[in-house]
Amino acid sequence: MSALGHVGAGAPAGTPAKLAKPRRRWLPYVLLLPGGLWLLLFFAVPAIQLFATSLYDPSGSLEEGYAMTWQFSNYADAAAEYLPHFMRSLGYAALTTVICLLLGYPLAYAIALKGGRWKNLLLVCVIAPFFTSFLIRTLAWKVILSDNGWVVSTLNALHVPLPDGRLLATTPAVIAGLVYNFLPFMVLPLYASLEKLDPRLLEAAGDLYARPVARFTRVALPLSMPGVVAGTLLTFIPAAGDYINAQLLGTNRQYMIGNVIQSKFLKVGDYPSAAALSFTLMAAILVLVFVYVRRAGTDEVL
Amino acid sequence: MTEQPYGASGADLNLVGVTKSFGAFTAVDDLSLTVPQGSFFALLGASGCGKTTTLRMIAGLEEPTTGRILLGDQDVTRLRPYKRPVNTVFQSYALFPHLSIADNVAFGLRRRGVKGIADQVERMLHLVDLDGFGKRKPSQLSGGQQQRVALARALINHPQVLLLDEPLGALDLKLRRQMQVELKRIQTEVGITFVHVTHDQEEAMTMADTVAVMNAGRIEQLGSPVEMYDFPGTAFVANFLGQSNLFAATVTGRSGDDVLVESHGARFSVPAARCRVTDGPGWLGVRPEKLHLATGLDKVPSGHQSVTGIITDSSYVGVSTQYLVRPAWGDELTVFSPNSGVAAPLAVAGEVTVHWRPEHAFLLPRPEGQTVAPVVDAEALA
Amino acid sequence: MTEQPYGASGADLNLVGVTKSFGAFTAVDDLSLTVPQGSFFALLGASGCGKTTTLRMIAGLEEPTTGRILLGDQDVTRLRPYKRPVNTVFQSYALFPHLSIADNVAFGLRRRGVKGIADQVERMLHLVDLDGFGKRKPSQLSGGQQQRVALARALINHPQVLLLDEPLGALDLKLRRQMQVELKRIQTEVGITFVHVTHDQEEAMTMADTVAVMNAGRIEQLGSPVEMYDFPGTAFVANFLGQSNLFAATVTGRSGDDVLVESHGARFSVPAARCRVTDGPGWLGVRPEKLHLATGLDKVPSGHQSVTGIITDSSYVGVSTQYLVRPAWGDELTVFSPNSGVAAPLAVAGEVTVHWRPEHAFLLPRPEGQTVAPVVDAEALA
Amino acid sequence: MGIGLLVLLYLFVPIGVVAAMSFRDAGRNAPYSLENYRFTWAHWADPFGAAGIGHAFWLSIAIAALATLGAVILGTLMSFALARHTFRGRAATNTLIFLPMATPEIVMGSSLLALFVAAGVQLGFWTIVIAHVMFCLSFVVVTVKARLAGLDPRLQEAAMDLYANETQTFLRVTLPLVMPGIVAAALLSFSLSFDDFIVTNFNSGSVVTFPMFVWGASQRGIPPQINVIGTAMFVISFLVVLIGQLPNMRRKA
Amino acid sequence: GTKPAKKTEAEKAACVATDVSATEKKLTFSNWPLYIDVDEKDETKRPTLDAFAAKTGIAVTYNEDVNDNNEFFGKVRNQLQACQSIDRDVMVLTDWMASRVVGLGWVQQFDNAKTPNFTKNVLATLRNRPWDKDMKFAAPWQSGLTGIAYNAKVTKEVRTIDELLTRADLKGKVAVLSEMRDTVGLILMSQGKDPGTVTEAEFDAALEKLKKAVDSGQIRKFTGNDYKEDLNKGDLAACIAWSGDVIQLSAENEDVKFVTPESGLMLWSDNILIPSTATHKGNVEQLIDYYYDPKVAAELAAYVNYICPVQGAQDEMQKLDPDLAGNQLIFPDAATLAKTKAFKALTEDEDKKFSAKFEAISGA
Ligand SMILES: Nc1ncnc2c1ncn2[C@@H]1O[C@H](COP(=O)(O)OP(=O)(O)OP(=O)(O)O)[C@@H](O)[C@H]1O
Ligand SMILES: Nc1ncnc2c1ncn2[C@@H]1O[C@H](COP(=O)(O)OP(=O)(O)OP(=O)(O)O)[C@@H](O)[C@H]1O
Ligand SMILES: NCCCCNCCCN
Ligand SMILES: [Mg+2]
Ligand SMILES: [Mg+2]
Repeated sequence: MSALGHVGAGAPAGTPAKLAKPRRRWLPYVLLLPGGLWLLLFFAVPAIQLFATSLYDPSGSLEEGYAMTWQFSNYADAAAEYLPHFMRSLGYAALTTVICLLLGYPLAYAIALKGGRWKNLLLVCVIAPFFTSFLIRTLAWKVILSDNGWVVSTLNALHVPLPDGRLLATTPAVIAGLVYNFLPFMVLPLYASLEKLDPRLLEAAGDLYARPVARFTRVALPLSMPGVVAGTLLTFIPAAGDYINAQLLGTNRQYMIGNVIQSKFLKVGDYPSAAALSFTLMAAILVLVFVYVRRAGTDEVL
Repeated sequence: MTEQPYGASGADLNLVGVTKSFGAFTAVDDLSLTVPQGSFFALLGASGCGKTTTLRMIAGLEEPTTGRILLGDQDVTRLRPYKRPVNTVFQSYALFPHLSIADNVAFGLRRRGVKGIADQVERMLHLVDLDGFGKRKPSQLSGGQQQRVALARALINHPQVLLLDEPLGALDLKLRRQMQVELKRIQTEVGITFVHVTHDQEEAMTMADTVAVMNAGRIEQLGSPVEMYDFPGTAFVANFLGQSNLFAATVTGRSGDDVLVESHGARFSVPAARCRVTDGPGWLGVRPEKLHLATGLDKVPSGHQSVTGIITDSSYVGVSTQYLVRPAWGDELTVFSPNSGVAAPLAVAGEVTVHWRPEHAFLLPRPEGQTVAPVVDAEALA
Repeated sequence: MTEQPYGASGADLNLVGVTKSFGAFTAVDDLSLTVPQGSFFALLGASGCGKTTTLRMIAGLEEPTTGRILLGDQDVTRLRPYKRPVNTVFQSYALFPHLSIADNVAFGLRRRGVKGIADQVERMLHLVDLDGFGKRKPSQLSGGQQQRVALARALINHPQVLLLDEPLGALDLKLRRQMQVELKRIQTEVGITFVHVTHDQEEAMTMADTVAVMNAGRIEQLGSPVEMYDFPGTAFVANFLGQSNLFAATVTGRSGDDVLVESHGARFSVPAARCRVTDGPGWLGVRPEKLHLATGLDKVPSGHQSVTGIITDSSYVGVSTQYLVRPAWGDELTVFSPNSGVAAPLAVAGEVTVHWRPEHAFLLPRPEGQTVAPVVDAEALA
Repeated sequence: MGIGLLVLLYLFVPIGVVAAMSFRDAGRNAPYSLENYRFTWAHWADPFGAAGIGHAFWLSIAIAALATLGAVILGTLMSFALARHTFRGRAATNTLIFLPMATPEIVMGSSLLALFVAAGVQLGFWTIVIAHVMFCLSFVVVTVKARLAGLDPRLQEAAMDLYANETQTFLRVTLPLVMPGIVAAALLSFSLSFDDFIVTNFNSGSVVTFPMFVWGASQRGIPPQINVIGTAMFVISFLVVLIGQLPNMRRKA
Repeated sequence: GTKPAKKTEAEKAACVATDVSATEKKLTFSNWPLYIDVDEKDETKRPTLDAFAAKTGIAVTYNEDVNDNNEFFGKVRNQLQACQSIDRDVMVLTDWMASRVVGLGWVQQFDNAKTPNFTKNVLATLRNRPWDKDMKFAAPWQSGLTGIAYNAKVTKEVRTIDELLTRADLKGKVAVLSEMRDTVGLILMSQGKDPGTVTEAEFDAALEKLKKAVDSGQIRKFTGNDYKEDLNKGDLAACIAWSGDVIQLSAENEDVKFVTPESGLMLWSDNILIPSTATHKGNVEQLIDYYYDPKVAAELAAYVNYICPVQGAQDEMQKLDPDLAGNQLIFPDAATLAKTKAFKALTEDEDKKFSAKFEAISGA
């Protein structure tokens, strides 16, 4: 299981191993062929086709058919109309990522450095809840956060201010759901990189007058940066595209861009605009990822 | 909060009855020790005997189960590591891979909020002969260079005590000797207390003022290297600090200042001053370089004691030739014969007489029934 | 497929003009070499000089850029590794962590479809003194034990040639000496060709019939260890194989069988038979153990040559005491004085005369203008 | 450490609710909550008692198994190529592998749907498998590649030195050593596939997978058997992984 | 670009699947939740369906996977358009969606000769509807009413749409239906307008009212049939809901109550349709005929509490449960029906425009 921890943490230091000499130059291509074709066919081609769809004339309909009119204005329209949803998606995803980091770091740290012989067991504890279907867990959250549940009544009794006196169908509930569902995507890569952290470096820092806080900020954190980067990406990206949490735990005032895309595709049937929204989302995420990875200075992250 | 007087004129390091147990296992057992200020102290012992644990307790990385650790008259037993005027050079260097060399060296000062660090770092890098390397990352340095950075990183804090945990363990022989000279020079220059842990008894002996040999969590013997080598306290020390030829012997009597012993049917004498036991069983010991070879009993100088045997192996190691000689009773003797160009090499399978001066022998305690000298087997202990 | 005659009576290993380049960098440069069947051959050289690359080409893990490798009269240059009657003991053992010790040892035989392996494995484990360890996993063994498994795993195949790439590099001094004895014993018992790479010149000298010193991809000198130590071919070898004191000198003339040289204003002589150059600049060299100390010029035996200086350091290393003596011109001399109990130790800062017999000196080539002897700095090469 | 344990507790809270609900005795139209709790074993005695649930569950297991198999095989081959060889187009391949991870599920699901419809492929079991292999693939490559990169190449050299040819070296040494990485990748794939709703929902046609069943149930009233299966999956996965780890733990102990 | 989805007659004909009913005694049925009778003692049993199976030997796979017309349409449209099987032989959709699917040519005709009960017993009001003049495409499953439901445990009675959309104590605890015709229809009526003749301006005014409620946070959700869970639990205090659902719920949870708003109720019906790619048309015909037997219809109505589309069922109900036979929500009389309105049949253009406006408020 410890290898599970390597998810997204990137290759450990060291150059790729080479055996004797590459006698068979064609070998890598043969190895790549099936998987590569799969990705090309079922990821790249659809993506390109989706892009084409995003440029159809939006006045068409399924019934009437669509005409390709290179309608770049679809993008402008989508962006203009759904800017709040975009901002909300990115905002929620960012907040989710930050909270996941704050929760996941201590957990990964504890498992990696204090876990000892319980390491694997603890890691299993992180993963096992995720074999219970994600929807079931989210429904369980609905029970826990229910307006008439004991959590809300306790908080109310303690006069903790809640939005409209409830938890369900509020922004905090959506964020909580997102955090819960994406936490393992943060913990696993973090664990992988913290596991490689030499505890002697922490001791050395202590020996060199670093108090616990400095030990963390000056040594542990910078050294686990690859894990932080991988974890934030693996959390942020799916969170930004999610719609289930907003739908089950929020109201339509919490709806994210995913809800819009989903409804356009599956309910309204406005394909060009749905495709344009999809592509805008993908582009926005890629740009953010690119900038982030650059700034974090870890190029070979994934 | 009261800051430690970093680099203040130090005081002796005292360990008083320190014990450290991990569960049921006692790694360090009621250890008491005084290391005078400014001295170079070496801790020697087989793998797993508790050396690292001792250092870690001094550094504050491990808390003693019982006992106290004092620096001068301050009790530091329960002080957090970052509050102790003690620094460590770790076995594996433990350089921060994400920081430049200069930042590594500056680390301790920065944590203490010292200003104007650049100058000090530069001077320190100069001291360890690494001028101009400040901008590199640790991975861009060779092993020996990294070792010196680890040293600089610790030294720059002017600790009262510097702990060195096998800092040379990973280096090859040549580089190791070079670094030993360097270390000794720096210690003499800066004059702080060094506590140096090593596996290599030659290293301990060349560098230290005082050597302590540890065995299974306790100190077996402690003293100046010359004295301990010359007249070890136990068979363990005799075998651990250099090589020894030990014969199972029994004291048979006394003749003036000499103790008389019998071993494998032959009779020998040892000056009483060089005997740790004066009756009952004992180990009669002589160092290999104190043994000389003669081609016949008649060539043995008068006053020397001797044993005759067959040469079973000879190996030329440049400086000296090492002979193995098997006497009638079996166990081989090791003889180092210096290649100073005086005598011609001897042939394997020939008969020789091994002889020594009685005052080069020593007599050590031997538990009744033990007939094989305690061998230092690092593996068995690891 | 024609199988190799595994374990067939071997033949000499021949490297003919072998060169290996990695891009623009030449790691091994036109190397020619013959290793007689059944001999113990040691390859010595600083880090990065091409030792591992040479072994890898013999094993077939790397293909030479040019040149040929022959086993007897079979050209194996382009044979895949698994078709060569050659096995390797890797520097880091490279034991298969997922297989038990017995399965590790049996690996080679299984691949060749040999039957009735269990017996052979048991015998081999016995040979390396690991009876009863067959069921363990490599991670459950100590370093020294793992090393012996690596050896058993290779030996069981009865290769014609066994390559050993610093197999003892990771062990501590004591264990290392122990394993050296073991290796030598096994080689004598099984009688196959060993090619042994090491950093440690003392190891090379004690174990090998022939030693080759490599420098920057080429063989600097090759010969019996005793001869090479006694009369090295170059200043590099003189410094790499043990220590040497080298004075920059110039040949001034000849007197009978002696070559006369001048160094730092003093005049010395060297027997012509021990001179690699007979005119122009040279290095006058004497080994530290061939130097003797006298407390005054009058105490120097007749026929000896001498230099007077101040003792700047002395360190007791048990077997001998190492003195550093600084003559008038500055560069320190190293003198090893055996602690055979004959002479009393000398005090630091005292004046002494260092003397030697002319036939213990040697004269080596020195490029015009070079005044500092080539130092062996593993770091600089790493 | 303390915070870590609290977070772990947080991860377990909903599982506790699911487990509790799996033992709740309540009528079909009773509110889905822990109020008026009465205990019963009945649902555990008949976990597939609700109409359609058993079918959906086994369907999801089958899909996850196939998707895992496919993704692990394709992904392992790819990671070997990427970790062991330098070749033209390596960077492009890396990007192609990274992109699906960087693409929100909804975009992947919808574009794939458009492809299947345009190509006239009948939506259903196989389109789900295809989609799942596609999005699991990247995770497999990343996981196995990391393991491979940490693998000592000298072990393979040692094998060749000991008379193992390329195939034997791969089967006897490389594969067993990469196994933990592959197992981890498989576990990850399985859970990703088994749990997927978004992509599946787009490409399932009329097939109902377990998450889709749950989704439907959440809209009309949740049969208690869903909680039984949810709890059982948790316990089983926990035990499987734990048993797989036992030898490991003992060694470390 | 893409081709129009509307099929030509030739295409329609080409797309109709071969009927294998003769050899395969089974069918798959997609329906809304709470639309079938369930055995009180054994919740896995459905008495009328089981009786059908016993009588005809046809095994029915019954799925409750229709939650919302648009959602269901969205799920199957790609396949139906591509003339692919959706693995369903029966789907139940509301009038307006049924009309759309019929218009697209995605369903097959059934043979009236094989459904004598249907031809004979279907209510007069449900005959010869404009989009199915010959009664060959759609057989009403149930009709129903849309009104207000509330949970008395969490709130006091909610009497009007205005209360629902503005009452402060309901803030954040109100749901309306994502079914545009239901939600907007009720609002129109609360504004004194007739949903049957709605103009664009009236529609916009109604949406304005809705938008205010959304923006103020009064409305928590737009739901399909999934309001049921939250209302039952009390996370929703009140919502727009369908009559039969609420009555069924109240049988187990007496806090849940149905209210007829003073301004009136919406009336609609849901229809059995046979997708063009369905392969068990013959079996479906038997099913239709079976459920149009007044006795069966009464049995079903007694459980689901929706308006029964079958003439003669009221008499059968009299025997079964006289209380229910007089229930206005199941067998409404003329006076009750006068308080109900059906939503106008929108042109394709209107539909698109209205849906988009409604979706802009509800979907995001
Ligand atoms: N955290 C621990 N838990 C249990 N036992 C420990 C722990 N740390 C050390 N030990 C045991 O204590 C003994 C002493 O260990 P220590 O590291 O001090 O040895 P050492 O003398 O430094 O050995 P080496 O020369 O191999 O570094 C060993 O037997 C070791 O196994
Ligand atoms: N694959 C390679 N590509 C480029 N350079 C290489 C490669 N392998 C070895 N070298 C270079 O060739 C030279 C010789 O390497 P080799 O490993 O043979 O040294 P070595 O003598 O075994 O050193 P060491 O004692 O440190 O093991 C080194 O400078 C090394 O950097
Ligand atoms: N529980 C059955 C609900 C049926 C609702 N049909 C949709 C009617 C839309 N006006
Ligand atoms: Mg240690
Ligand atoms: Mg090497």
